[in-house]
Amino acid sequence: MTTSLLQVRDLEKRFRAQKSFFQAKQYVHAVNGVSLELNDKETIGIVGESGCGKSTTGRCLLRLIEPTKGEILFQGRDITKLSKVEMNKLRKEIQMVFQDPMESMNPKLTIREILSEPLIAHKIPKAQHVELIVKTLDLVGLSEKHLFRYPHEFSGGQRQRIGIARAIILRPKIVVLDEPVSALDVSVQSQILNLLQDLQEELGLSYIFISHDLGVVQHIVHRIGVMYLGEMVEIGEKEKIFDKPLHPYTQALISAIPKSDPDEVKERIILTGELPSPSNPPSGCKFHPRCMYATDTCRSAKPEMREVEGRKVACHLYN
Amino acid sequence: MKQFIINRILSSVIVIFGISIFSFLLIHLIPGDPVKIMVGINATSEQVEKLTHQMGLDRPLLVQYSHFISNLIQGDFGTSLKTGRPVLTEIVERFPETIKLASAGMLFAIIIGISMGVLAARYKDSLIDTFCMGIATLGVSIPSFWLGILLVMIFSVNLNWFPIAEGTGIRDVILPAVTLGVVGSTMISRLTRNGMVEVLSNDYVRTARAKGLDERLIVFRHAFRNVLIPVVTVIGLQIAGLLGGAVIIEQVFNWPGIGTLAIGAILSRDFPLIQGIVLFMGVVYVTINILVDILYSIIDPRVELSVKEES
Amino acid sequence: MENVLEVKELTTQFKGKVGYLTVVDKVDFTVRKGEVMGIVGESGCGKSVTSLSILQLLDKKGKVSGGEIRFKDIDLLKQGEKELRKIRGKEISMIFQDPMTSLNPVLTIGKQIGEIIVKHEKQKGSNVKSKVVELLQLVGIPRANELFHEYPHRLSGGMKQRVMIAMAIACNPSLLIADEPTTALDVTIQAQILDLLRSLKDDMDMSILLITHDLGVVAEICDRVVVMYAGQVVETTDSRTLLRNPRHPYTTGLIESTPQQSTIGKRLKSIPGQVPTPDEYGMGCRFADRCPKAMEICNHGVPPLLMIDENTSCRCWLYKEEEHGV
Amino acid sequence: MTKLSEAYKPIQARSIPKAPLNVKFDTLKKIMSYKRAKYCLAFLFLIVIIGVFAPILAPYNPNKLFYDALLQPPSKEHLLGTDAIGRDTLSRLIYGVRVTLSVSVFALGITFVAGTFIGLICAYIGGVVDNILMRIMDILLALPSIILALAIVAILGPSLTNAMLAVGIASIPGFARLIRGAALTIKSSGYVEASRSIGSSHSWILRRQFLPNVTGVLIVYTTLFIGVAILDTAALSFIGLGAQPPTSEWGTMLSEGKDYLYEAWWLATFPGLAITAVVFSVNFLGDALRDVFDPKSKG
Repeated sequence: MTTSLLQVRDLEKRFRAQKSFFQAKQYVHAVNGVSLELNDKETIGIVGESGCGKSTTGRCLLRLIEPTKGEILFQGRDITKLSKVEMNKLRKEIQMVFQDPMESMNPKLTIREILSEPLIAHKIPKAQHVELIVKTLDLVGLSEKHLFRYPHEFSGGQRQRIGIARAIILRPKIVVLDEPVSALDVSVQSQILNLLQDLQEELGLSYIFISHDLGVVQHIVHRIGVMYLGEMVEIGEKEKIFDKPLHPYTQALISAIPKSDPDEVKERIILTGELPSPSNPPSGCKFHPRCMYATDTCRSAKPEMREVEGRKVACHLYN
Repeated sequence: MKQFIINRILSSVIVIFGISIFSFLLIHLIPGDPVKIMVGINATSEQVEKLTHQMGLDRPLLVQYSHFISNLIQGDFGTSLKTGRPVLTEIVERFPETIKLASAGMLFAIIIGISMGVLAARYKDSLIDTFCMGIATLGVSIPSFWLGILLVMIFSVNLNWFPIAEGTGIRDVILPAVTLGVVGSTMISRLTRNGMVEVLSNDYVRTARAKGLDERLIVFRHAFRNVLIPVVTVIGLQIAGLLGGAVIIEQVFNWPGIGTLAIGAILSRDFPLIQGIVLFMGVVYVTINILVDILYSIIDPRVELSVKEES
Repeated sequence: MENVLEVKELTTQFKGKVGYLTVVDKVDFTVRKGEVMGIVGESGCGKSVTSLSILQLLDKKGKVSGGEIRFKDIDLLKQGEKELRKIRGKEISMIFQDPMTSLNPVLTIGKQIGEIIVKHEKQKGSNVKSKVVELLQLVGIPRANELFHEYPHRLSGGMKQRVMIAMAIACNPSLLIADEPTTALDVTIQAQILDLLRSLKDDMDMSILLITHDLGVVAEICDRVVVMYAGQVVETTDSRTLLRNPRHPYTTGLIESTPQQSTIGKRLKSIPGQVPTPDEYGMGCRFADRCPKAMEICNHGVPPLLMIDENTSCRCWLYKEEEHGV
Repeated sequence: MTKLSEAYKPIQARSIPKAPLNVKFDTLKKIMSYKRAKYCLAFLFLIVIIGVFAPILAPYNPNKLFYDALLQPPSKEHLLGTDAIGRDTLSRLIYGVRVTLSVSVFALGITFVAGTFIGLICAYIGGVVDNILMRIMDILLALPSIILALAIVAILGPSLTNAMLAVGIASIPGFARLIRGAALTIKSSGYVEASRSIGSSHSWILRRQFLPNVTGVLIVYTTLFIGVAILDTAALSFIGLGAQPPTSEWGTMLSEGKDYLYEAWWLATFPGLAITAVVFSVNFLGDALRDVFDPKSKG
C-alpha cells in the first residue's frame, strides 16, 4: 500500500445526452479513466482547456457529481462506496473552493451565516462557532467587522477570501480549488495565490488546483496533470514537465503561456484546429487531429499511460 | 428542423390523448349519479336506467373509454341531451363565430401591443414609456367583461356609433374585438418593450453599431427578430387566453359562439356537449401551439440545439 | 512616423446615482501607422470605455465630455452621427471580448459579414458572397462556402472570433480596435488568434489598438503600451521598456504580481487593496493607497503625466521635470 | 492581514460585535422604498378594513329593498344609486368586498398550496415523478384556464363555493410550473452546490438555502395570481356560474347592471371600477415586488 492521502484510479464519468425522447441514447465521456495521487501537504494541478473534464473530475472527487466508475481512495478508504450520510461526514476532510465566489454564496445570508454552515453541518458545538469564525476570518485576512455583511458588499478578491474561509474552517485535509483565481484581476490574483500558499504551510493542507492557466499553476503546484478531452495525457513532477514536456499537447500548452519578457517570445507551437466536441471524440489518440507528429497508429490505437523520464505520459511517440 | 417538428407533433398527440381522458372522466367526477342530475329530479327510475344504458355508463370504465375513443375517431362526439343533435354539429356550427371574434381580437392585440411596446422602448424612461406601461398594467387589471360593457355604454348607448345588434357582421365584431384585443395586447406590449430594451443593450447590437449600420437597420434587422422570439411565445399563450376570454365576452355582446354554447350546456347540465367542447377546445389550442412552435423555430435558429443532459 | 489616431485629453463620464462620474479622465495617447498599440489595466480602470469612446459607441448613460480624438485629419468628436457611421466599420472597426454574444444569433454568418460590404462598398448580390467567402478563408475558416449559410451558434468560440475579425477587416480599415479579443478563449486558441491578428496587420497595413489586462499579450504583440489606472494614463512607453524597466509603481506591481518562470518557488509580490471605483477617487494620486513608495505629496495632488525620456511618460511624483532636462 | 501565528492566539479579549437588529427588515424596507408599492399596500389595506367593518360602514342593509326608489341615480340618500329592485348600490359594493376578498383568497390558497407543493416536489425529486406530474400539468395547461374552470363548475354545479374551487384548481398547473422553474434555478445554483460540498444535510439545504430564495419568487407570483383569481371569480359570477343572486358580489352586480345600460349607467359602472381598482393595485404591487426580489427582470 502506498501512503498517499488520496488515490484516484480509473475515474470515469459519463453523461447521457439525449436529443429527444425518441432517439437512441448517447453518452458523453466527460472524464475517461483518470488516475492521480495526492500526497500530504502537496498541491497537484489539473490543467486543460474548456471541456477537458477538469472541473468534472474535481466535482467527482467530492461526489458532487457521482462518478460512473473508478475508485477514489481517501486514506485508503474507497469513498465511492460510502453511503450518502457517511460521505457527508467525510466532507469535513475534503472541501471545495469555487471559481465564482458570488455564485457560490447565498446572497441572502450574512458572512457569519455562510461561515457557520460547515460548523452546523458537522455538529461543532455552538459555543465554539464565533471563535472559530473570527479566527478563520483572521487567517484569510478579513476581520470580525465583516461578520454581518452580505456577499454583494465585498469586492471579488474579498469574496474569494470568504470562499476560502468557508472551505478551511473545518481544517480539512484536502481542498479542491476549482479555478479559484480565474475571475480575479492580476494584482488581486497574486494576493489570493500567496494566501493559499500561506494556508497550506500553516494548516498542512493538500490542494487539488484546477485551472486553465499554466502560468498560475506552475507557480503554485508541486505536481501537475494535463487533461485533454476527458483523459489525462501527462502527469508528473512540475519541474520535470515544465523543463521537458513530452506530450505534444503539453508542449503546445506550455509554449502558449504568454511570456512577460519580450525577448522570450520566440518559437511557439501554434496548434491548428479546434477542440473537438466531447460527444463525438476522434478515434485512437484523441489529440491526433491537432498533433503534428500524428501517425497511423495514433489514428487507430489509444495510447496507454506509461512511465517515461520520471513522469507518466500517454503518447505513442514514447513506446 | 424536421426532427423538431416531428417531435413536437408526437408530444402533442400525447397531450391530446391526456385531454381525451380528462374530458372522458368529466362525467365520472360528478359527485352523485350524473344521470340523475341530467334527467332532473322528477324522472322515474326507469328513465334513469334507460339513459344510463344509452350512454353506456353501466359498463366497465375501460370499455367505456375505448368506446369513447373509437367514436371520437369516427367523428362521433355523442349527442346533445338538450337538442338531440350531434355534439360535433353543434360545435362546428358555432366555432367559426368564435374564431372570427378571437382572430379579430388577436389582430388588434398584436397591432396595438407591438406598436405600444416599440414606442415605449424607443422613449424609454420618458412620459410616453410610463404612460404605455401604465395602460398595460391597467389592461391586465380590468375585467374584460366590464370593459365590454363600458365600450357598449360609450359607443352604442351614448354615441350610437355601433348600435347593439344581433348580427355578426364586420360592424358588430369591432367592439368585442377591441375588448378582447385590449386585454390581449397588454402582455405583448410589455414583453415587446422589455425585450426591445434588453436586446438593444446586447453585445451584437453594439457590433452592428460598430459596423456603421443605420439605426433603422439595427432596429429592424438586428433587434426586432430577437425581440420577436419571446413575443411569439406569448402570442401563442395569448391565443389560449383569447379563446377563453371570448367565452366571457360572447356573453356581453350576445355573440353566438362556443362560449354561449358552453355556458348554456353547463346551465342545462348537458354533459355530452360539455365533454365535446372541452375536448374540441383542447385540440384547437394544441394545434395552434404546434403552429406557434414551428414559427418560433423559423425565427430562432437555436431551438434545435436544446439537448437535454442528465447525469 | 505618421499618427493614425491621436487622442488628447479624452474625458468620458457616466451617469451615476448622484451626478456624473468621470470614468476616463484626460487620457492622451497616439496610435502610429502600422503599429500595435496596447492599453493595459485591470478591470474598472476605464480601458474599455476609452475604446468605446473613440467610435462613440457608449450606451446612453455614458458621454464623452471633453477632449479631442483626431483620426487622420478629422476630429471624431466633432462629427455627427451620420459621418461617424461612414467611419465605423470602414475606416475604424472593432472586435469585442466575447465572441459568443457579439454575433447576432438569428442572422447567418454570411449575412452579418455581407451587410458591412453592402453598406460601405455598395456591392450587391454574388459579389458580396464571393467577397465574404474570400474573407472567411483569409481568417482561416475552413469550409467557408458552407459556413456562409450557417448561424453563429454552430461555431466554437475561436471560430466566432475569426468571424468577428473577418467582419472587422472587410473594408480594409486603417485602424482596428480589439477589446480583449482573446480573454474569453482557451489558451491554445488564444495563441491562434493573436497570430492571426499579427499577420493580418502586416498584410493589410493597418494599425491595431489592443485593449488587454494581460501583460503576456502585451509582450506577445504590442509595439507600444499605455498603462491605465483608475481612469488615468499612468505610463506610456514601448512594450519592451515597459516590461524591462517599468517606471510607475503600479506597472512594477502589476509585472511582479504576474506569476512567471522567474517567480517559481518565491512568494509573489502583490499589490494590497483593490482598484478604487470612480466615486472613491480622492484629491491625490489614485494609486497612493496601494503604493509602496507613497510620499506625503501623493495624498495632496494628482501628479502630472510627464515625459521622462524620449518615448516614455509617467504619472508619478517620483519623477520630476528637471531630471530629463526638457 | 494579521500574521498567521497571531491568529491562533486566544481571542477572548476581543469583543465580538452583535448582529445589527435591522438586518431582517431589509426586504420590507426595500419594498416600502418604492413609492407606488407603498400606495398600493395602503389602498389594499383600506379595502380589507372596509370588508371587515362592512356592517358599520355600509349605509344600509345590502338586501333591503327601497320600493319607492327603484333605479335611482346617485343622490344624497343613495350615494351610488339603487338597482331595479331598489337595493342600495354602495351598500352592496361594500358588502361585496367581503365576498370578493374571501373568495379570491380561498381560491388563491388552493392554487398556492397545491401549486407550490407540486412545483417543489417536481424540482426537488426530479426524474420520473417530475416527468409524470409535469405531463399532467401540460395537459391541463393545454386548456385555457377559464375553460378548465368552466369544466370544473360543470362537474360541481354552479355556486360561489364551486366557482372558487374551480378558479383555484384551474390556476394550479400554471403556478406549479412557475414554481418548479424557479426552484430548478435555485437547485442548480452555485450556492446549493457549495452547500453540498460542505456536507450539509438535505433538510438544512432545503431550509436555509432553498426556502429563503424561493420565498421571494413565491411572494411575487402569488401577488400576480391574486389579480387572476379576483378577475376569474368575478367572470364566473358574471356569466351566472358563480355567486347566485341575491349575493352581493361584484361580478353578479355587473351582470345585473348589464341589463340596464340605457336606464342606469351607475349599476354597471361602480362594481367594475371597484374590481379594476383592486386588481390594478395588486398588480402594481406585484410589479414593485418583482423589482425588489429580482432586479434582473425589470418590468
